[in-house]
Amino acid sequence: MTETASPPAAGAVDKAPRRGRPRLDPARWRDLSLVPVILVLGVIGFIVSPAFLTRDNLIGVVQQSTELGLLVLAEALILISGRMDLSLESTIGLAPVLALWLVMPAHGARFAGLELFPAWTAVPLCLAVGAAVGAANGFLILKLRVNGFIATLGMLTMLRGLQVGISEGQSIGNVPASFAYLGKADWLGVPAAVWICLALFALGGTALGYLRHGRALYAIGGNPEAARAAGIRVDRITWIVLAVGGLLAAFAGILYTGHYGAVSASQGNGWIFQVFAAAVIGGISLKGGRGTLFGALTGVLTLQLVINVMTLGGVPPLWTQFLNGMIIIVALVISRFTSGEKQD
Amino acid sequence: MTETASPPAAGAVDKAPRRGRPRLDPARWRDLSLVPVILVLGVIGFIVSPAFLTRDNLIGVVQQSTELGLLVLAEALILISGRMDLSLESTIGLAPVLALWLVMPAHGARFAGLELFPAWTAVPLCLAVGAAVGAANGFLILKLRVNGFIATLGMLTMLRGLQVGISEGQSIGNVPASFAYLGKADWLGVPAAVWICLALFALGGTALGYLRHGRALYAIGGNPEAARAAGIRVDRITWIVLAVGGLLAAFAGILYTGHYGAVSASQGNGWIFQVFAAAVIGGISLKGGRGTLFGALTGVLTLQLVINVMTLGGVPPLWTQFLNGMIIIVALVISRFTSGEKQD
Amino acid sequence: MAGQTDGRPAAVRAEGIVKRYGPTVALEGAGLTVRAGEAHALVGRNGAGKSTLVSVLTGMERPDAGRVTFGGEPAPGWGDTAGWQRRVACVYQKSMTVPELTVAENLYLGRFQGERVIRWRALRERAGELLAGYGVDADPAARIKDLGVEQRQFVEIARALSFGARLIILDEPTARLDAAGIGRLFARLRSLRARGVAFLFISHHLQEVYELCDTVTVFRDARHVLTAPVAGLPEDALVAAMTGEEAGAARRSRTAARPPGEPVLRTEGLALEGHFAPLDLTVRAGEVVGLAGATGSGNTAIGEVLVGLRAPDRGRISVRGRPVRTGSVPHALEAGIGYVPEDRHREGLVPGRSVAENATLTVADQLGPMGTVLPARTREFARRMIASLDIKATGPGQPVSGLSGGNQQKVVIARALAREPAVLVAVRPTNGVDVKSKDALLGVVRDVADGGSGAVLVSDELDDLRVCDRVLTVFHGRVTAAFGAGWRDHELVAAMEGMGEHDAPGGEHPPAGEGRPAGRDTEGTEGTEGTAS
Amino acid sequence: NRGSDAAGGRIGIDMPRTDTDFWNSYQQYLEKDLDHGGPAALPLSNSQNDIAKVVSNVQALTDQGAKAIVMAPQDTGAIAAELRRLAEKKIPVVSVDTRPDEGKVYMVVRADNRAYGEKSCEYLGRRLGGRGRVAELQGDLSSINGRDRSEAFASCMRKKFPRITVHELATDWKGEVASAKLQSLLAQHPDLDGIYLQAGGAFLQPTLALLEQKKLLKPAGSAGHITVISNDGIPDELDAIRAGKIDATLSQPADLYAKYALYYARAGLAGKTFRPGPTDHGSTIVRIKNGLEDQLPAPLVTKANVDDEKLWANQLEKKK
Ligand SMILES: Nc1ncnc2c1ncn2[C@@H]1O[C@H](COP(=O)(O)OP(=O)(O)OP(=O)(O)O)[C@@H](O)[C@H]1O
Ligand SMILES: Nc1ncnc2c1ncn2[C@@H]1O[C@H](COP(=O)(O)OP(=O)(O)OP(=O)(O)O)[C@@H](O)[C@H]1O
Ligand SMILES: [Mg+2]
Ligand SMILES: [Mg+2]
Repeated sequence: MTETASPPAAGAVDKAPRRGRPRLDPARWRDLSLVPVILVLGVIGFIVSPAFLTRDNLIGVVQQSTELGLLVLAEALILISGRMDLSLESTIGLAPVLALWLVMPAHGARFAGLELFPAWTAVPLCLAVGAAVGAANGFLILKLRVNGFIATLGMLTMLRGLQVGISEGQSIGNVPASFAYLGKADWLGVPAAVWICLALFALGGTALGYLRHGRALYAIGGNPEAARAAGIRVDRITWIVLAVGGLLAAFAGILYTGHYGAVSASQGNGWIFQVFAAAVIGGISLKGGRGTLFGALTGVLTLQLVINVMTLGGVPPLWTQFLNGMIIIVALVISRFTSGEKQD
Repeated sequence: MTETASPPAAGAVDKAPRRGRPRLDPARWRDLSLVPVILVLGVIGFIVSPAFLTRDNLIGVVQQSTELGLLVLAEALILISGRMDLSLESTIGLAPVLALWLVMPAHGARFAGLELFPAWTAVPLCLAVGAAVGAANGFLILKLRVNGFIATLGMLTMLRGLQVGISEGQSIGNVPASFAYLGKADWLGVPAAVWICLALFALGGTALGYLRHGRALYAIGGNPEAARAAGIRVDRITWIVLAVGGLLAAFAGILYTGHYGAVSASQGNGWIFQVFAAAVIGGISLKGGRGTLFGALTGVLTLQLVINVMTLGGVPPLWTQFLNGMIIIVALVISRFTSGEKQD
Repeated sequence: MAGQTDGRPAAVRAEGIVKRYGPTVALEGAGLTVRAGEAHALVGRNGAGKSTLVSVLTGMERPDAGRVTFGGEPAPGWGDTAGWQRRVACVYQKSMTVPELTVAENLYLGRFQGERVIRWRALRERAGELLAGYGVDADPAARIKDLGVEQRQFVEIARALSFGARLIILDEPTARLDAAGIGRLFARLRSLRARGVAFLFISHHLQEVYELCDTVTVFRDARHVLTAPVAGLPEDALVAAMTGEEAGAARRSRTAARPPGEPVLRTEGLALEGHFAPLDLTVRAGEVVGLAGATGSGNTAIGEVLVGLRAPDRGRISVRGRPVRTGSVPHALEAGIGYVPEDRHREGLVPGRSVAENATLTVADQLGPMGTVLPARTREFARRMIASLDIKATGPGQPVSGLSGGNQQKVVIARALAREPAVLVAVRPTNGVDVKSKDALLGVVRDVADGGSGAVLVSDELDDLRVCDRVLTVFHGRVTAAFGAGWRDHELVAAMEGMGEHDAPGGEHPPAGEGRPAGRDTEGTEGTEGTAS
Repeated sequence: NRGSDAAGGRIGIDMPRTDTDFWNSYQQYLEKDLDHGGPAALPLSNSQNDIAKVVSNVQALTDQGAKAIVMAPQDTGAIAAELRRLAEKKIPVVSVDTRPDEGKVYMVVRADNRAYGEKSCEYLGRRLGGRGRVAELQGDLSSINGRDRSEAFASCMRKKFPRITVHELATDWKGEVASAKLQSLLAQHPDLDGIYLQAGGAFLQPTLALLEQKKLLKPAGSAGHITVISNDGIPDELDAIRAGKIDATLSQPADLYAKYALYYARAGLAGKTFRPGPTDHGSTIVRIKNGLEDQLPAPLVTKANVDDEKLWANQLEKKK
């Protein structure tokens, strides 16, 4: 379609309605495109089991979404600025392992650390490792100019291998209390992780909507040359976003560790596809410059609700995976039609 | 020196030197960018073990590359025409299982089929299933216009689930002889799979280079609108390419089954990342319109050689994954610098 | 060259700039000086290095050698984009908007001043006011990608001009504007100039240079060749400086009309809702028919329907008497309709592929037996095209993305001509093409017609329309007038703008496609065409 | 309408995965045993080999009223928090196949994976006469069961058969990776004497296909025979033993896993307690730091006893 599709003649005509109801902006619809899907899932859940609408179950669903949610948050920021990071799924495991390796006692436990730093530094060390991984990705992508998809895929393999090498494939229990706290504490009767995750999404959403550095991500993802011409420091900001992405993944690792009580050797293994699925059915474009964090959040909740409803509904184990895939496709199709936009 | 540096009048004059060295075309370098990597791997292999250069070992490496190679061939065609198909990694398992389910005896063996068709139809049925899966992807992507990455990701999950559901998670041995033949036969002392795979690559390469429908893929991937305006039937050809991709994946499944003696329940599981890695370090662009099958083939061989050399070198199992990831990144960086092009 | 001083300080001075792209030398020791308050034109043939100089002057590209100073001070460091922005604003040749973002945000991209938190409502209001000042009626909350080419161009212009920079660079700003738009732009530029703002203005329309600028610099083949006051410089001399040849024969004027032959293209009741009303058009062999109309008049849509890119709601098309299936490019192509699209980046070129491949895209079935494409024939074919259209490329194997804009346009034309079409449909075929090439390209169109084919030229440029045997003006989707050869500029412009003696009945023009009968409002040499219902 | 009775509450069962022979057989036995009456179970859930899904499934099961849980956490660390939560709710947990590192469990039902490694090592050592070269196809290095087998195998080899060279090949439980690495190793050392397959379900067919292609598949006893010992005891392995293609396997008792998982879950519902010591079904309960473990026997299957009715794979054949 070319611009002639809407010549000024016609343009002038439909300008009035456009101004009259600016809320009908399709961009806004797109963010809500999964809401009907979530409602449908809710109704199905209610039908298949009375346990669905209990407070415990719903809080459980939200809590289980927190770690994946943080990865999606990280990936959403990176996708909006027009890049990709597959290695997030390894960072969520590697960062805690590396941090614990640096602080855990050298003797006694099954997992022998180096005891280089005091135990309370585990959290900051973990976050630093995450940011460093993100920065390393930035180096590969922005300085060496290699393909980001494959570079971060290489990082995914390498970091997972590093984790296996350091931890010798074991899970690490007995983590310092400070490290486990956030993942298992309850604040006001709701897991702390839920509050934190929501706060981070809100923070990110605000930054993307109302701060100039946040808006810059959309410009960078939408047309990097134009962004550069407009005086935005494209490379620097992209680099920062990649580092923040790694940091968020490391933070997700901290929550995971507290939530499940140990750093699992396969922590995050295979999650990256889910991360992409959640982001994209939530309206984030893989080509950059498009989507909101609210949409991404609905994407995460949708995926998690699907699993919950399938479990409550007693789907035969042999067919869960099939159904899971089918529901992803259906959700994708629904979100494509409620948003009314072709995806690509 | 280009013509811009010399007045138009001189245009005819500097045509001579240009014709003298047409081989310095950078596009040609790009296809060879992995050759140095392969050479380096060869030298390392030679150093770590004298067994590396034996005929047995080298043929082994090539044979192990055949199934992955066919998936890469399929993905390369799809990528060149500007699309993606993640579901190939499930098609390689599902297509044989479905075909066998339709032909295997309903009683007697552990895996009960439907016995709807005679045994010799297993191969054509399998290919048909593959093509049908590709066509279904085409429907989602081209008719419903949903995001191809996520639609095929959903298909990946769904098809794998279907395979698990139908096979009840079992491996299927005792496949009809016609089905197993190609994967295990030797022709002229070299596995038939190797000949077939090379022939298909050569065929594909010729089509891309010398047939008009093959060349159309580059135009479609490079700029679909321009291709349409030039009279190329973009959607139809894309659809065919997707179906051919599925068909090739199904064929890889046939080779796999013969090669490893059974249809494994996890056949192809997790391959798709390797498929992308091989294609991209081999010079295929994820954005479409760029790359050659020769490059893709070198990509496959590189990945397989890495594993071979690591095994021969006796790398401790705990560190193989780490090293593997690192080598992918190094190969990517080398191929970026030998091709001299920024990737994106 | 850069040495002349006449008291006024230099707003920008570039000296000895060298820039290479691989083997291509885009600038070789070129330079220029724009003095404060001056309107400075930069002209040159396609690929002379003008846009490259622009990216050097705006800090987008780092030169391999050379120096840039602003008001005597050295240019900001590489990467200090904000620093460059304070000194110079620019409308680039390429679109520099973010399609997914709103008009308002694009206008203020990179300079949300003041407050920490962006106040969108205020921003939209300011944007609305700013745009209104340019006579652009675009909703500030609309996304750029939903805007037309011209509105988009004005957003870029408004952004550049509203910076308050003392130096503004405009790289072919008029290429995507129609006459009215150009008028508005020039009015705005003159008023800025009155306030002492300096311009560097790039255009292939020399009359614009004469209209607007004081000084002109000519680049040729990556080098500076001439800087002179515009006044007193004859156009011939300017063209000679650009081409490096003595001004040859006067610009080719249309050969005397020969009797038109058989009809090659005929449409009956062709209509597309919302774009143009039912159209009956006949193009005869040997005839070039112009469809003149401002942006959005629907003339581009007519072109796109003719070539099958869009399906009409109603109507038939036939070529040489044989009906053509509408809405299918392959069928149109098969029937002998060749097409030069409006936007070469969007519909014309496959950027990563070679000149040869792009030029032979439509004739892939003729380059070898049985669906094969023989590289040797492809190259040979491309060489012929390169030679006959004077395309500047290192060879048939060069990727088109490495060509300058004008040369890319020639590749697109080569692609359309490759099939030796019975009818050539060309939309603004000389978009961004330099004067000499423009004559050449129009000559090609003329030659196609003289060779027994027909041609439809969809354009609003008078230079283009001059080669036509007949010109139909389109306004709001209707053919409002027809002119034979020998029209006068002002008449045609007036008709294109929906005014003048050729005006359709009534001052109000309803949007096309409403189905309101619009009697025969054509007058002119032939009575066969016009809108009917 | 299973469990409409629900006198003592219902049992929640989570399947670790469904894409392997072994776990599918386990599921079939479970369903068969459930049909024989007793306290009913909620519909089975499937955690697809993802520990996070185990936790969410178990929560969904308890939300629906499960009063006892049967699970098979393939990651033994990251289940600790969930076990603590279940302990707080006084829900007994039966862990099948793996022994959680921390958190209270009512009973662990598993065969000893270290014993697998040791038995394999001893069998190979004996058959090879204490010298030679063997390949070990390991699983996923981050799987506890695989690691136990590898460690036990390695330390036994080091201690008892120092003159046997072991080549450890990590495979991620993938057949094609195993085949590729084994092929490379065979190119390097054509004189390979033995192979230890840590998972017959994944490696058996690829290994046999490779040996066949390399003409190394010689009947047991003849010169040049490569001794192969496998693990799992699936029907294919028994067939291969009968055909003389491999020598032995360790039968991991899918039937007993299912039977005693349910047995202990029902006992837990009924509030029964157990003490360490021998059981009535030929196994021993041992105390572990966070509960009890019933160490089920894992018989070595060779040509001599391959047709034993008691082997689960043989019953499966019959059932169909
Ligand atoms: N990114 C690039 N890569 C390779 N070559 C380039 C690139 N940009 C410009 N060139 C080359 O540099 C030369 C000058 O190009 P430039 O765009 O400056 O020309 P121009 O004078 O602006 O032409 P036009 O009037 O057509 O816009 C051309 O030969 C072009 O092929
Ligand atoms: N949303 C945005 N739109 C446009 N430009 C932006 C946006 N956000 C940031 N920028 C630009 O990105 C560049 C980097 O921002 P930054 O604020 O770090 O600039 P700075 O000059 O280093 O410091 P300061 O913030 O003090 O100006 C600046 O030029 C800024 O104008
Ligand atoms: Mg230019
Ligand atoms: Mg131009």
